[in-house]
Amino acid sequence: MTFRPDELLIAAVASMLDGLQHVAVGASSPVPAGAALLARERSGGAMRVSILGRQRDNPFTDGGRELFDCAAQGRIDAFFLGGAQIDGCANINLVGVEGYPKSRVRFPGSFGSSYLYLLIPRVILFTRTHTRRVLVPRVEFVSAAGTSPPNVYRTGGPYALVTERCIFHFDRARSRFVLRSVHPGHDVEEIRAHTGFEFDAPEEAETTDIPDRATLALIRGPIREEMRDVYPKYVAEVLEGAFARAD
Amino acid sequence: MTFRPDELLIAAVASMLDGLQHVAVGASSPVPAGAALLARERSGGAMRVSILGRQRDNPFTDGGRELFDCAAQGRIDAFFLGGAQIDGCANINLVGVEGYPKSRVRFPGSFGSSYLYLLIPRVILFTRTHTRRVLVPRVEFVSAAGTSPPNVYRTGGPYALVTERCIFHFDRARSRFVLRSVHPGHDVEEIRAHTGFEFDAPEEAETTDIPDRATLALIRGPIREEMRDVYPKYVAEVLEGAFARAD
Amino acid sequence: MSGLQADSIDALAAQVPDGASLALPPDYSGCAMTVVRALIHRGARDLNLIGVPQLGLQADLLIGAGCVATVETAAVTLGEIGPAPRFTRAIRAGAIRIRDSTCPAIHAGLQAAEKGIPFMPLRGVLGSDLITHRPGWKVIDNPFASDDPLLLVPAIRPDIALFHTPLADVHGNVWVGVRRELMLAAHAARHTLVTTERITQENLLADERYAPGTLPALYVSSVAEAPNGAWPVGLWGRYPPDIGNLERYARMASTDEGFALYLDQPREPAEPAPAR
Amino acid sequence: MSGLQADSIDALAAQVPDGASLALPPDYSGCAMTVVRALIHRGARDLNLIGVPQLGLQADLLIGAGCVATVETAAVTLGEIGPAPRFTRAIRAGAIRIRDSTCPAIHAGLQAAEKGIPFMPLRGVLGSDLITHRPGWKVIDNPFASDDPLLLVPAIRPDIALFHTPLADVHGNVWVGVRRELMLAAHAARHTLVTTERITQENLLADERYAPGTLPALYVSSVAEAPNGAWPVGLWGRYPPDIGNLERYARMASTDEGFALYLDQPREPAEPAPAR
Repeated sequence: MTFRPDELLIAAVASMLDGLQHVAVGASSPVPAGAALLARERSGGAMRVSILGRQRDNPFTDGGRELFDCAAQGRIDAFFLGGAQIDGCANINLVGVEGYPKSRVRFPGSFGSSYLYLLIPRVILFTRTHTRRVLVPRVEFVSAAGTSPPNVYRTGGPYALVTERCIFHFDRARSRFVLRSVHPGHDVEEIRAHTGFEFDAPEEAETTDIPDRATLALIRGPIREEMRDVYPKYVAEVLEGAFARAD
Repeated sequence: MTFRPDELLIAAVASMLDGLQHVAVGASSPVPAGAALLARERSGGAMRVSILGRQRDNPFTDGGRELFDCAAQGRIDAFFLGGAQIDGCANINLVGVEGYPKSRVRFPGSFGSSYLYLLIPRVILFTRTHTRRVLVPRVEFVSAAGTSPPNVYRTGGPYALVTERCIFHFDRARSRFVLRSVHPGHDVEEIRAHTGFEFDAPEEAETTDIPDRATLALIRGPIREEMRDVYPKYVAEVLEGAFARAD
Repeated sequence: MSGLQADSIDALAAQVPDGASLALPPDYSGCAMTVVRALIHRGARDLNLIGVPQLGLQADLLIGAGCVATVETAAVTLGEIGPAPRFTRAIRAGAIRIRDSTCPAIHAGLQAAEKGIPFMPLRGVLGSDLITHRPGWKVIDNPFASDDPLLLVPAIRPDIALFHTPLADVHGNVWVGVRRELMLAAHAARHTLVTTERITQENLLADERYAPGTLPALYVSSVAEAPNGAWPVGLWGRYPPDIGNLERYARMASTDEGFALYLDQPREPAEPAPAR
Repeated sequence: MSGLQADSIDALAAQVPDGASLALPPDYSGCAMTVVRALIHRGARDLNLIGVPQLGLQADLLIGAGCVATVETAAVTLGEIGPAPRFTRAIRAGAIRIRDSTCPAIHAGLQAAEKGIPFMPLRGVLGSDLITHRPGWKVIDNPFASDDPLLLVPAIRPDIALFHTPLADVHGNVWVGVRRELMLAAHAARHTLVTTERITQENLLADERYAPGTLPALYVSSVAEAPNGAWPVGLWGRYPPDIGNLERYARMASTDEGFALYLDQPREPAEPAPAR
């Protein structure tokens, strides 16, 4: 069955969420939001999904701080972060490159990443762009630290890194990414060529699961409809856009 | 003009509040509440009065902690405290006597006194009962400290002590009460006899001002009416009760 | 809570194990009296009560019934009705362990738990004997200044917060209105049990007038409908305290026998109107 | 506020002196854009912006207009529209001093000011370069444990909090709904200035549905009525952002000339419908 690249990404991320109780998603993250909604659908509604900035799925009533307090209370199981730079130790940079504070290229800022990365058990890094400019040996500014010394209070951290080309798992003990699966149409050689940090890869790389018929029906049915009011442009252009090339 | 003892007390306390911006009053304090409402009336409504536990005059919307936060922000100018025991250094005991924690006589507890006493500039101690059992040389348990060493952050403290017999001013520099005025019908001899702590008194003790006609009209008019819904019993039995003996 | 089925009072009480720390509001804030009576009926033991920030009838009943090991509170009082007789007696007898506190220290401790931090700094309080008797409290030198002693109170994380509110919805969202100390207690506690006057079909979070005063279901383990559920204390904006019953309680609870009688029959048996 | 007279936009702007620290919300929370434009018109200087906890168009306009000395924030962004062009450029040029933070550190700093305490402990953040660049932040050893490093962020007490809301009343009470970060900012700030869509005669504190989302007048210095006052950003529950205008802004603000032109004429001149 043909599928769109983002349908594969949504399905792949959703499979990392199955069984969790509460998944929170930042406002401008359509793929994570889609994945969380898909996982909730598959849980029969047992999973709680909080989409920040969305009136309907935003359960918070105690101001901007509640998300952070809630995470520190241990009531959020998974969250998503991106990074203008991500390095091999899973450090992320959302601040800027080429100098600080006078950065030649400045990004918006760290938002809540510096905090949530340490407190939410399963943080999934998502960056569509998989190039050596994004996946670097060492970030120029650590917005949020991928790993911490053993005496640092830390109840959470990086779980996986999902890109347009593949999925890495993060091995916290070794502070190192491990290639878990390569999306159909991509290969390890290509991934090595476009990844600026070192990572481990098995002899034989697995292929990322293609979304099955039932999953696609959910994405193209209730999930797409639920997403339409927050991400109208994304739904129209991507989730109703071109299919992936057939391989 | 004849007046009731509590009309004198209300007028005397109100005169300590004139010119302030925000006066807060605990729930079960009819004399302080009456005084605050009288002072507000005389301010032409410019003074803000917050009566805790009263729906209408309780401006707080952030839960029980807001009063305390508000005090620490410096937004409350005056407050009232009582004490099952009050000593000559203005320490107050709201916890118990004859042993701790196994007190033979236990009072409810310190409430917010331990905190507010240090943070609200003008704390007026009010205790109707003026005996050696209440006004003691040294409280058996310090719920809230009357004075602090110079390095302690303290923006507030005791201002005066008002009883059924007289008014003391508190001299913070000397950590000592000074008799300011004696209510009509009482005298310094009597006050010494019923006060367990040492205090200073001028050669010639002043008499507490008798409430003037305009003040009495306010108390017996709008103030009494405003108080009726929170303190119905007090208004009926005291503010509409017997007059003071004529002297 | 995510189920749509409201629970029973007994089901709520069953979620309070012996030995639990139990955060309860004062009489004016919203008391789940039906659950308190169910706990007494069950013979709950060794509860550690936490006043948010003070306690009233609920504590006096539980203490009198022998359900309580410790009490952390800024006060225990029946308010206008007078002192709390069973509390006063238990203190005198040394039957409970009291952890005297002050309102802002309890709020601060709950806020520390809410924020997942180990302690909260607090101004004031220095010089109070409370500090002498609370070895868990620390006075440090403010690291942002010099010679500036500062109290730190440790986080208070109750096992359970229990309270009563005017309104909840079928999704488990609970309207607490301006009684935000209830929301704070729920954020701080591991589990929250709620009784409510009424459970509505409408989603409270979807109504912009109700959402700001609503505790999200996320924090709520169970909700049970209990009309008049705060009786004999009152519920803000809904009904006043039953002063007659409270005065009857205060009288009866002054003796062990009277207290036992009250527990047995909290409501006065209806009497025939006196013949004339 | 205790007066019943609503103030003018200019009267509000006049209460923001040059050099003031000014707490502003992000684009989704309620932005008093009319006052921001009045400040630019006046040529305000050396403002120290504080994002609650991040900033958007307001900051980009003020920075571009040269009104800003420092910015303390978790981010500056136009959201979906893209990066904030004047901010990005000012950083590159070193024209403003940036104090990079993270959302919970700003909330915690405001909470410390709200509580009148010198600092607030905060979990997380350790290992972030933010700490390296914030000499005002301290890492101490948690006094309640051993070998447990803990970040302390100092209180953030803005001179002024400025925001826009859907509703206020003639008494100066301001309804912020679930946008409680606005209430926090007001508690923390010395003065609070508010523009609002509508000023009602009803006392919001007297209505149990509105009171829980209402900032009491006690904290409010001035209120001005400003219908559509958040334009071109949106106001939650009232109107969406004017995406067309924001995209126009992003395009124009990519050059100095375009930015000056936009300031001069934020609304696109009405064009005749193209002839067909």
